[in-house]
Amino acid sequence: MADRALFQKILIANRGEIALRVVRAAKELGIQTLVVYSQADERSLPVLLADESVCVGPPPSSKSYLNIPNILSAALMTGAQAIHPGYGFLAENPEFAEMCRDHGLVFIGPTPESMHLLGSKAGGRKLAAECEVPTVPGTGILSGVEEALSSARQLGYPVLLKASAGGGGRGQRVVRTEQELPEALAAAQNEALLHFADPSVIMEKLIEGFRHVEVQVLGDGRGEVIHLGERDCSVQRRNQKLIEEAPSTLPESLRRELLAAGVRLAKRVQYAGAGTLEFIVDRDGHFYFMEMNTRIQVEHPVTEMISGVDLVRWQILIAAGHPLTLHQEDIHLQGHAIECRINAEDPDREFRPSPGHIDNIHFAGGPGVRVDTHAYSGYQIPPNYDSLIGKLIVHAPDRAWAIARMRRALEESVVEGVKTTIPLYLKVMDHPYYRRGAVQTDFIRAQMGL
Amino acid sequence: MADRALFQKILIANRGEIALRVVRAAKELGIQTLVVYSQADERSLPVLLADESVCVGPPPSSKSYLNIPNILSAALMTGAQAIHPGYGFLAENPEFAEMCRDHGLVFIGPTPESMHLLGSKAGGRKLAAECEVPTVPGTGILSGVEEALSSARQLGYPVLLKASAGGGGRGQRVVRTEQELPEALAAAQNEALLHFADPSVIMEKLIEGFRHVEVQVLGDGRGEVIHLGERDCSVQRRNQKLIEEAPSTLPESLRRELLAAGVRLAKRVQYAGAGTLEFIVDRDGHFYFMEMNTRIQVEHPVTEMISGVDLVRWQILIAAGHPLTLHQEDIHLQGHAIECRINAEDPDREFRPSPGHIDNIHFAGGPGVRVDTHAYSGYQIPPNYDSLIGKLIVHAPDRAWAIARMRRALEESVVEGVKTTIPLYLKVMDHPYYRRGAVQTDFIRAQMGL
Amino acid sequence: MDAEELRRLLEVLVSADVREFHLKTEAFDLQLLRGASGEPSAPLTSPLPPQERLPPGEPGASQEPSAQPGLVPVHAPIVGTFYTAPAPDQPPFVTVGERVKEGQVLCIIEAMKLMNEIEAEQAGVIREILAKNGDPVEFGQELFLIET
Amino acid sequence: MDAEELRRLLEVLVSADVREFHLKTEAFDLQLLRGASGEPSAPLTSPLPPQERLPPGEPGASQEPSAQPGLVPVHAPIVGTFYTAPAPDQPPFVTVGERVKEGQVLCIIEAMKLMNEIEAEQAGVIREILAKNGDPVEFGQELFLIET
Repeated sequence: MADRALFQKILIANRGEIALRVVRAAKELGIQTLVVYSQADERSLPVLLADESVCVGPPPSSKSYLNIPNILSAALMTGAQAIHPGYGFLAENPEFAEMCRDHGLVFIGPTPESMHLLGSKAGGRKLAAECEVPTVPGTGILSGVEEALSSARQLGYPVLLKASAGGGGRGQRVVRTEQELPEALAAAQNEALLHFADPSVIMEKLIEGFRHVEVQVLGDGRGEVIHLGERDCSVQRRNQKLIEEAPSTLPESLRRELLAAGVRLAKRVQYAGAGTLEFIVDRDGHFYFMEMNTRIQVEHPVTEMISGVDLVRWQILIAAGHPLTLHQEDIHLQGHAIECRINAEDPDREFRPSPGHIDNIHFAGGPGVRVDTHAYSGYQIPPNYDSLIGKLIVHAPDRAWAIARMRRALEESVVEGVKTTIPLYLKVMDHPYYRRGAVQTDFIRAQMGL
Repeated sequence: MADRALFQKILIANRGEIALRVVRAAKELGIQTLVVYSQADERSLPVLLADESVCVGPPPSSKSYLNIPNILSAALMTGAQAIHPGYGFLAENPEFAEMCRDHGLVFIGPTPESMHLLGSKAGGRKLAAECEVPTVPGTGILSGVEEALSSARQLGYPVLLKASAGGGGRGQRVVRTEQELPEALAAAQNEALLHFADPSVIMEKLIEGFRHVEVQVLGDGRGEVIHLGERDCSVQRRNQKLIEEAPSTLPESLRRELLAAGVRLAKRVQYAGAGTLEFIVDRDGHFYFMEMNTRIQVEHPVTEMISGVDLVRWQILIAAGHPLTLHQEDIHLQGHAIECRINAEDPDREFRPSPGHIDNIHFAGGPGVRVDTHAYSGYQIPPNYDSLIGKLIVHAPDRAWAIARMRRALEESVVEGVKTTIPLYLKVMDHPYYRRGAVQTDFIRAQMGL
Repeated sequence: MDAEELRRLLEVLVSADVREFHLKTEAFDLQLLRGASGEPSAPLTSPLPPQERLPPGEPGASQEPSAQPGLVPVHAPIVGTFYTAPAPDQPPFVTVGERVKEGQVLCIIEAMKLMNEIEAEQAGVIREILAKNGDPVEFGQELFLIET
Repeated sequence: MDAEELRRLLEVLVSADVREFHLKTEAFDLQLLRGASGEPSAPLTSPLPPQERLPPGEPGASQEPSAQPGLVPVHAPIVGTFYTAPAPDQPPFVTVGERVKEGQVLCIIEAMKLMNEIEAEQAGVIREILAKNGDPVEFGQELFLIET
């Protein structure tokens, strides 16, 4: 399939390690790469390694990586045929996907229609009901205090208020008593309006102590969908994933149910490309569908390691109209993979970002180690974007070995000039809870006191 | 099996990337590592990463890495229980293996007896005959000119004279006519005496234009032997391997025959540990057994990539008396792997070694890329040893993709301060002969003019 | 030599980027060493093989700013196609040597099928036109040099 | 030069990023060294996290040679166990302060069950014994300092 003419040139509308990841996939397919970048990223590795690059704006992302006219102009004037949005920025913006289509450019991702359908929590909840996939008991968009009070009584306290359009924990409020509810609702609506330009808020039963488990799917846009196993992403801090692994340590029967539910949901929207269905799994082994991410995820490499499937390559192939020649029975998940996100942050100072000059960087190598990084010795980390400077991924035949391998890989890795999360991860690898595979999303706070 | 108590501490009697490779395997098994080193290697990565290190001599290897009393003393005084010899140096020295045994140390490798048996070309030839594995038509040790002349008449010119104890092309003479023979024999005997302290010379039919293909085996020392596929190592320069791949591009039936022959030979000597049976395959698809290497090979990672088996871990486990729980039916070879040996050499100046200070080194990452290197930014390459500074290995579902992946990985890799073979390998990846999989051992000279 | 005298001396040394300095008079003997490690530190800046580096002639925001004294560059505020004239059959907006007023249209950048007129922010004389008619230009690229 | 004057002088030096400074006048002689460890900054030499670095006390050929003037180190010529005396119940070969002759036995290194006597290569006075009785020593490790 590498021989078949696909796109001649694609534009990569992102930065950092994911831009580099797409450059790599495109190069291996023989596709020319054009990376657009902000002035802060002029000396970044994806820019230096791409066949072409176009500056699309000053450092603030609102004026560069979110500058749709400049990005589309760059594509049109250089003859790129498709745009890969990476994750974040424009990756889940259906308007951008539509504008690509309007200008005769292929958006490497699902259709604007399925993005619309899956983009809001309310939409996802409706879809789940149609597919008989459980969601956390909750409401649609709340009309006002009256409805909120009666819904909460029905669900039972504690409940959670959430922005319908939101993500990343913004606009969320935990409510434990009836007294707090009216004020919390007003606050949540305000915050939702502020962050997402939409005051709509929904209510859910609060699940306390759970794991974050997600299902990776690939769909061909014509109803064929396969899964590539699930990932456990419960090691988080303030809703930010830090360590991910595949497969999860859930019991086999529960895994099978989860995977089937993920495929059912993605099939329902005739999903095209790579997507992730996020679930939470409570202590009793009940799982609830949360939302679908209609893009490649940061943690996709753990799935690539256990499945041997190149997800970014498939994103490009599917967008180019290539049939999904992989079938479910071709997917054999092998061994165990773990990813640590190396962030330029200071774990001793509340994970404050630590941008600056990387004097020296040296990542681990050897068997079963994969490194995805856009950083290099001499690289200046710009303060304008997130603090991810690389991902260290290991693969081994079983989980205990994968942990031992990650441990030795972390010990080998050195970053001089900025603080990183490496020392924290060494502690996690030695932590009995983590080693037992019994980590919930509050682990870093509750068990490690951070 | 990682949980089972094996050795508490092993001594690593080697340097460079293979010492680091063994450190990694030991760490993942929870075994303490002691690296012995020469004064030239004090700041090398394996020394810095090992739990302990002991200097055993000055830079010349004869006084350090070959200094058996100092190495054994280091093991005895630090309480190491086993010695891993890596490759080269003491790896194929049966006397050293015997001395280890005499001092109550486990030599991580085969028994001295099978090393003796397999150590000479004449020994290997005899073994092959017993196992009905073809060898290049030839003689035993030649008694003199009379026997040489009659043997050559029987074999047919051209013939090859070879030191029985030798390797690496030393003591070899091609003889194309009867007139040249007496003088060539004397010269070969002299050279053999000079290099190997043994003037014994054998004669073989000269095979012109062949591939170097080798079979990787693991044996438990009790007669159980499995293979992990073969490697094609035909991209060579002056008998030095540069690029290796697995599997070979030989026809399926020939591969099967070769693999079966390799297993038959190793079983015959009740081989223990990891070993390699080297064959040459001529243009007509005939294969001939050359010799067995009773150690880990530089190019072992390509086998690890396609088999998922950690060969160095298995060397340690088998030496510790662990049963070989892997069976032939457990081995599923997947995809295609290629290794490029990154040498600090100048391809434009006849591959002259280019030792010195590495100002900056940055190896490729991303999916399907493995890097085994002891070099780092700021590392001083000592002039005392070989020029290998790292190995770049890729794995992909098929050979064409593996070549594309290696191409992009080579493009990403940077070494500043010394010359390397990277530019040469970029040319090889683009060469139609290499891409077709039709490379013989004279490729670099005959097709690339180097 | 007092502190004030020394301060003035140092200013001169800094502005001249002097790194090592040794002055001996009858009254005093002064030695000093300024700045980072002494080494011109930049061995690590290029993680790329030469063949991967941007060809020097390629248009890019990476171009060194043309720091000729008295010349002010006009940068492309958007990404698009650069046109020197309002239409193919018409004369260019400006030519080299021409005096322009603040707010005068210098060129058009076509982006997303829209023609965006780029105006002079300062009056002056056009000394150089750095992009060619029909060139794709990126954000921040220098288009003109104006002598003000 | 009083404290206030010195303070102002330092401010000036800091603002000019001066690292080394030496000023000698009739009234005084001032030398100062500012900034990092004084060490020529080598950010690239250590590819290892601190916990992986050799503990400073560990015996190792990596020990800085004891470059005191007039003191000559005696190095271990082989790897083995260091003994100060011919047998546990006997007095040591040499003690600190003792004058030794060329060729005099200083210690024993046991390697492979063989006792190797290590002799002085020069005459002098033992100033320091750097290894302890029973220590494992590696090649090149300093065992004694002799004042010649």
